[in-house]
Amino acid sequence: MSLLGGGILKGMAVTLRNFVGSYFDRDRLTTNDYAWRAGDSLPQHAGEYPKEEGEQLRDTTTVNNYSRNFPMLLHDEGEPMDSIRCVACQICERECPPQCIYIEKSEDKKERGGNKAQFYPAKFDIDVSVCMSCQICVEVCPFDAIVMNSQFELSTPDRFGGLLLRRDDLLKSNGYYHKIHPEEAAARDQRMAEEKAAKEAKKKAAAEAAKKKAEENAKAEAEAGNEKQEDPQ
Amino acid sequence: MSLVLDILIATVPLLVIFPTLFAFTTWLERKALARIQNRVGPDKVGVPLTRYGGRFSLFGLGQPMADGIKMLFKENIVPRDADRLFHLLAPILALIPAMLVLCFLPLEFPWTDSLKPVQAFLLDGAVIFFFAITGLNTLAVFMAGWASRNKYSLLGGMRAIAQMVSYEIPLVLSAVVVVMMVGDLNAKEIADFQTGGKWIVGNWFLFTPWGLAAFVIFFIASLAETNRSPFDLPEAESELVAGYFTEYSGFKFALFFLGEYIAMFAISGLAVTLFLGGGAGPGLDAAPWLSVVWFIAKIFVLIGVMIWLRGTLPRLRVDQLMGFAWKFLLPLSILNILVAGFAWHATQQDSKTITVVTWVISLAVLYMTAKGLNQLNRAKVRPRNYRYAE
Amino acid sequence: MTEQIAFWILSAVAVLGALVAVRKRNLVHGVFALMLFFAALSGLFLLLLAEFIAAVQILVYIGAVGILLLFAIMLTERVTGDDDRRITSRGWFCGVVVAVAVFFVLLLPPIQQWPAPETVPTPEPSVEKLGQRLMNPYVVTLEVLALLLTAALIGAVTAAQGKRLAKGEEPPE
Amino acid sequence: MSNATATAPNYELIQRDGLDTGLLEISMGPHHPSTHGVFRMDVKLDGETVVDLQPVFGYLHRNHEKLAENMSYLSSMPFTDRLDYFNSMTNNWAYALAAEQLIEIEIPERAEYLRVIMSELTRLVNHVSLVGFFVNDLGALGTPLLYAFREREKILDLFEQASGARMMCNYFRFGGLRNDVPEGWLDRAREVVDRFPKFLDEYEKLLCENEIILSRTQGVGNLSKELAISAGITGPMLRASGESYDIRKVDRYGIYDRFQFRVPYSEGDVGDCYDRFMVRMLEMRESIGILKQALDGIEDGPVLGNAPKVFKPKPAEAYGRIEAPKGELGFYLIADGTPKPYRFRVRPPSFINLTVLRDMCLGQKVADAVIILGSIDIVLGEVDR
Repeated sequence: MSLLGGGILKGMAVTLRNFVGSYFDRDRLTTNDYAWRAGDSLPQHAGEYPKEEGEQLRDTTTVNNYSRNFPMLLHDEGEPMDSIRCVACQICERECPPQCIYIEKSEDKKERGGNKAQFYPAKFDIDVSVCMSCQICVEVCPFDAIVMNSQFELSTPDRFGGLLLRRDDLLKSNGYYHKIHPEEAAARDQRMAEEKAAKEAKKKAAAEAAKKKAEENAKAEAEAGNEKQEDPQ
Repeated sequence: MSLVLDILIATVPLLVIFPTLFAFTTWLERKALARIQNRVGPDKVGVPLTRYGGRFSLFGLGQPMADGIKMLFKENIVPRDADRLFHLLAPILALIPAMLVLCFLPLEFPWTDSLKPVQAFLLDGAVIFFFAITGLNTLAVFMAGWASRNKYSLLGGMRAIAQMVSYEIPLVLSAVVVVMMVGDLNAKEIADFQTGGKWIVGNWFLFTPWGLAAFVIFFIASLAETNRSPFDLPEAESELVAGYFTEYSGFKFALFFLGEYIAMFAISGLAVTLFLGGGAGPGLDAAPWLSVVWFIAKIFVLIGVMIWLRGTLPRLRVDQLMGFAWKFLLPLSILNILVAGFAWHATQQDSKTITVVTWVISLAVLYMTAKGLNQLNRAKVRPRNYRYAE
Repeated sequence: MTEQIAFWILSAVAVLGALVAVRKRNLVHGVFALMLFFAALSGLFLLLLAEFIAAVQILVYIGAVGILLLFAIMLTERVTGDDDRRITSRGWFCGVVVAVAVFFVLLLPPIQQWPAPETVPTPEPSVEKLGQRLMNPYVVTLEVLALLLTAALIGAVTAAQGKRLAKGEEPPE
Repeated sequence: MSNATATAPNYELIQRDGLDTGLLEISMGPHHPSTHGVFRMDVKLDGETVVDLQPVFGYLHRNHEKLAENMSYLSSMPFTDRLDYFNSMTNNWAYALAAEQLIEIEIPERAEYLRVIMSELTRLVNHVSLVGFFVNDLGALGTPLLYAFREREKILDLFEQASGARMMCNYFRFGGLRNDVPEGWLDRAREVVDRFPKFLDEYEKLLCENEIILSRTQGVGNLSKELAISAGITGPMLRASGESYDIRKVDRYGIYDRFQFRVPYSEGDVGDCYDRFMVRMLEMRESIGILKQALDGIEDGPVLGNAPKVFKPKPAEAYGRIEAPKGELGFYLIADGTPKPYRFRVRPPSFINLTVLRDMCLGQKVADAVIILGSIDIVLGEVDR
């Protein structure tokens, strides 16, 4: 160090450069308005509350590949409750780390989307004041019925009831899912289709095998019957 | 009756201009610090306190007004065990000396010449008075620290006393150089002494070796006097929460804030008077009232540097702070007085060569001393080596 | 007229400050009252056009003596310093006698000059003249005083340093 | 640690005759501006000198270990994010390492690379903001901290794009990662990594030569090598005391044996705040080197082996440890054949590094106690668990 206080002067040069740079260099000024980043398709003041009476709350879903906030229940095309994927198996309820999911299984079974009749959740509540957005429920769900939403503007004046999301609040269509997480949704749909195809193939194979087996069984039975007849013990 | 009128004419401008400047400075500081830190700073509140960011926001210039209103309406909390009287008096006592010393600044308002009583503020011993009254600030800080009945406050108050008492000495000693050169304690005389000269700045004391050294010492000491970073130990946020005003809220806090900034104006004003030629500047012949503008502009240059320092530097430790005052600034300022004395005699000869030689020698002596003192004080600090394990 | 008003206000404040300083049991309050007295005194000096003395009054008495007192209180009185114990005033009578006596001694010069001369020569005190006097006829005194203060300063530094233990030496418990 | 009567080893006792100077007891925290969370130091001051210090913690105790013993292995993963909430990725890794030992599972190549990338990015985030916080504790009004956060923001954006969350990433899974990074992510990561050295240059210019920082940090909070080793200190703090111990080199977990990198450590035996600060600055450069190699070496492939979501490991013990940015982070698991661990124990680096706080602070000024705490680098989520 040659100069008296040289280190301090160097530091001051750095701060001066940042001071000036913050006016010209986009990279230096990273502060942006709430929930808006360059390139996002959101309006600039996405996160601000309605400013005047009657002004609508703006769409505050982030469109980012894996962004996640709280879970939602998926349903396929049609009336939500007619095409809900959840079968109330309660795996997510059991695995949820902060235990924020409450499910009540329905009494009756309901047929949906051409599949065979299944139970459905009579009650499916998520307490978002407890939920920690960890996505474990999504991962353990064997039916791809629960996925992460990215709607983050959930503020409410009612801190008990308002933060307990009911089944009907949670139900979202697969189209909406495709809108907020296009890549992930596509991958999931593809996998589901593959699984379904595989399942059907398996079913077919199983059916064929069963048929074959049945034939064999019948044959064997016939043979056994013959034997039985021959050998009555 | 005319006396009352005169007093009003003399004081009201000070009472109006400087608090307004204070409001502006809070905005300036927040904005500048924000930009230094790559933030945007206040930009929402505009004229007249509009909510729409960007529409009438005017770079957030309405922010000080909003802050002030907020401060006024906040609850005034006094700790149960606090000394209520002193708790109330401390912020007032902090403001009074700061406002009082403003009167000693050689501000030449356009109406000053026509009215005699204003001149009464330009006392013969203005500089001495300035230092005497600035010192009263210490008491307010101590009072606040003691009356709050909070250990952080008390520590802050003790730190404030120690710091201000220590830094007053280099502050005064560096001003002595200028007083020696001018031969007068009158602020107006000192400012007038520096007018003229080449390119307006020729006679400024800043541009002499001893003046430069004195200015640097004065500026550093004034940072400490006004509790500015890097000497903001009495209110050290990371150690003492908020130091002596930990227990202050609402308008009392605002008064402390105001007092602190007014003290900044005052001490910067004195620095301008002593070293930067007072209200000297271009265009004074055509419009003498410009001198006020120049004076305040120079104050703002100094305050800008203070803000810049605040955005850059960490804080000193308490023992280093005292060591810096007693082991570095004090010897240097005493030596500076000696140098200035010799230089004054040498430059009386009115010979260019002797002047130049004196300047070079003074600069060298001052720089070497500063460097030597610096080395002495920082004996422990040395570069370290680091190895790498593969 | 204005000077009269100012004089009476300042005098009242000075007396009040002095009384409070004596009577108040809370030490810190007492010190601040004393400072109020000093400030009022400085104002009185200013009224007499003795501006240098006024400035020095503030600088030395409030800035130095007062703060020294505060330091002393802080160091000795277990941090807070607001001890509300009653002051036991044995021998208050002697105290009053001594006080009155001192007061009269102080009054002696004006009493001797009674009745006051009609025309008091208006003094023209100026800082400049004071400086000239200090630097010309009284320069030796000034230097000696400076030397004394320096000695005091060095003494204070040595006293403050205390006894530093050599490395490795056990602290006496 | 609780021996309150012991005289401090480096406290120069100054005798004052005849003055009754009481000690000032201050409770710094739990809502003090610079105790880095809900941490409390009961400090006894002689003037401004610390003569005794008791750390008090537990305000943030969340029963992490007991909770984990009552839920399946996978369900504990998001809770590990919350231990050291600055570095959720490395926490995930340490836990995944431990659990992977129990179920013996193959990890795909790409997942290993991404794990290294994520954890080194985490190291950058941690060190750069730690230095910012540290200088903030020194009183620098947040300027370096906000520069650090500016850069951290870019890395957190990467994390969000990959995992969906900025801080609570919950990204690692037993046998790999939860999902692959999106398209173009690696290019963005490379851009961030390439720009980082430029920022570091500026950062060093701002901080490393500043006389005030030098005089504030040198000789403050000395930690000798012996004490550091015997107290179990790990991470940059140990390396600042002069021991070149780094689990990335010792264990070579993951695929760290494939990368060329060096471990900076202090030459002397001082181990003061300055050393701790500098070691972290130097470590960031090495992390950038690792990141560049990893970003060059990564290839396409699956990221998750076929690990079951819920599993019942055979009764066994496992200890998985990594070099977290703060030190050795270990997870100790005992499986008993049920889907839940029988014992779940965390070895938190913050907590163990904090144990020497008193030794370092005694005899220093109160302002130093604050920066010593800052230089230890604690996160209360991990200290209290």
